[in-house]
Amino acid sequence: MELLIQNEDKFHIISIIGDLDASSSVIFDSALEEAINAKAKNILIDCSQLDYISSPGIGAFTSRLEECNQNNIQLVLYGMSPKIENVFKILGLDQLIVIKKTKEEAKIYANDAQFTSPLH
Amino acid sequence: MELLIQNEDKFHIISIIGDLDASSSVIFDSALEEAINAKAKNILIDCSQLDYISSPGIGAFTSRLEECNQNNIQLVLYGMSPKIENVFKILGLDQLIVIKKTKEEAKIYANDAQFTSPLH
Amino acid sequence: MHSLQVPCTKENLKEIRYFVENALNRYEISTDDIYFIKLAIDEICANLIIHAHHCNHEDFIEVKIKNEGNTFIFEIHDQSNDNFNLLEYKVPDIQQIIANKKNGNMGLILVRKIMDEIELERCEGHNICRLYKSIPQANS
Amino acid sequence: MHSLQVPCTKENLKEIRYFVENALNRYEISTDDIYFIKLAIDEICANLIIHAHHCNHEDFIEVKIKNEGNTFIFEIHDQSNDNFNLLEYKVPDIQQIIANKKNGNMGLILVRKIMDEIELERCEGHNICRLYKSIPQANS
Ligand SMILES: Nc1ncnc2c1ncn2[C@@H]1O[C@H](COP(=O)(O)OP(=O)(O)O)[C@@H](O)[C@H]1O
Ligand SMILES: Nc1ncnc2c1ncn2[C@@H]1O[C@H](COP(=O)(O)OP(=O)(O)O)[C@@H](O)[C@H]1O
Repeated sequence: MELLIQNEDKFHIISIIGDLDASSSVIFDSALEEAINAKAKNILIDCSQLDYISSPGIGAFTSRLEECNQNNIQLVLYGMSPKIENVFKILGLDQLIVIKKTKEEAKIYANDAQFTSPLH
Repeated sequence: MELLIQNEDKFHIISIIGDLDASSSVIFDSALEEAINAKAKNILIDCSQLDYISSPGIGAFTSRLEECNQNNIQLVLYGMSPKIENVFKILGLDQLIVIKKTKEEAKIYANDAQFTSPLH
Repeated sequence: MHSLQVPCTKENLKEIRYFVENALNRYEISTDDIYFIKLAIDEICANLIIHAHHCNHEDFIEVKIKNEGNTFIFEIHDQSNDNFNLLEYKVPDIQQIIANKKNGNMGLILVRKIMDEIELERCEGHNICRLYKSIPQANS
Repeated sequence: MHSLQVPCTKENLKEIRYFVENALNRYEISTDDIYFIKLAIDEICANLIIHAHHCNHEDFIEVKIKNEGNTFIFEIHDQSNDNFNLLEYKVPDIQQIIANKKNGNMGLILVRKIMDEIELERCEGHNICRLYKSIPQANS
């Protein structure tokens, strides 16, 4: 797996390239932690080149959902293949994690969410 | 393995993408045969995306060397990685098969060779 | 029967998935089903590698794939002494996992959802975890 | 020890190469050496699959990788009855192969050039072809 980290305006974008499994999730986990610690308010995860994900990869998101919600950090995943979306779906996580089709949609969502008061 | 077959002017170019092994060499073998039967005079083999070659892949070339020489067909390989060139080298085939670095060099070689009378 | 044996390191999970994919590719199994099967086997192997063998590369894990008609049997063999019982383990629910804020506990949920049946066999320090999956349309 | 067992089809050669590469990746072996080793094993396996098993997917071939210090031992196991003797086989020279105009006869030249030693063992219908390669700088 490789990570590509970019900042576009106020969006912190992490692109995951390859397989996110028990072996590679450690690195991704710290990249996500770093983004949160650096007080990024809009973290977009580009999954368009993500070939595979298993539970430790998914856990990187779920373990930080509360923290993101509490700190009004928008964590948005986009561009994932239907196969990978299915994994989130069978866990019921498509209801709890924000998943968008394109980068544009992800940005629009994050923008809007930032300015409406969060429910949590 | 995938093949991409293109004609650029008088050059018939076969690009090999992936692994050329005992399983895939059959298809490549017929593509090469077809090019010879279609009376292509300059057959360039683009090896820049060739990841692996084993003996049946190499045999596709060696088995047609005589025929190419007799019929004044220029068979030129180009763009191969050092690893793959090594395989030709340990067989001593770098002396018998024309291997060039770039497509341009391959074209220049084929052009020149076409107009100088062959030694064979 | 296809089989693969590799040392207990997390880096070998990718090789295990590649092996499973290659073994299943010659059957008429949808790529979605192949993905899920790879995932379930990956989760079981990752657990053994991490929790039972502590990533000791001198230990080994073996994956065997058999099929009987349209039922695929995946066996994961290892030789650890830990007495974790996958069959008695109650998976937590997802809300609880999120509230817990730790990364973990989702692998076995996936295995249970994907596989039809799970069987454990223990015999003189040799453990077999057997996963069954029936794919109605699969033909060799 | 790493091992892989697959049915005797040419489509599985890629899986065998991937397996060999993955097994060697954790040692300090140059990518050039890995390429050559993959090649030699591929050639032996292709010969067994094609000449000894006629691509019968009900037959199996197994590759095992061991190392003793800096010497790697690659074993290829199968169960055919053909009596081809790799060790007695005299490889032709390359000019002869070209004049012959047939695609073939280069695989064993490569194996001999790449490997340090080749050993055959036959025992009750079970054949082992053992290839030795020493890589001085290899460290796990
Ligand atoms: N083979 C095993 N040996 C020992 N403990 C295990 C084993 N498999 C699972 N466990 C225990 O069960 C828990 C749940 O496993 P799982 O759902 O796969 O999540 P994870 O391994 O990511 O925590 C693990 O955290 C571990 O404590
Ligand atoms: N395992 C084997 N069983 C039977 N015959 C074999 C075996 N391996 C090699 N041979 C014979 O030896 C010849 C040379 O093998 P090789 O150099 O690998 O070239 P190729 O297999 O491409 O012809 C083969 O053509 C085949 O006749």
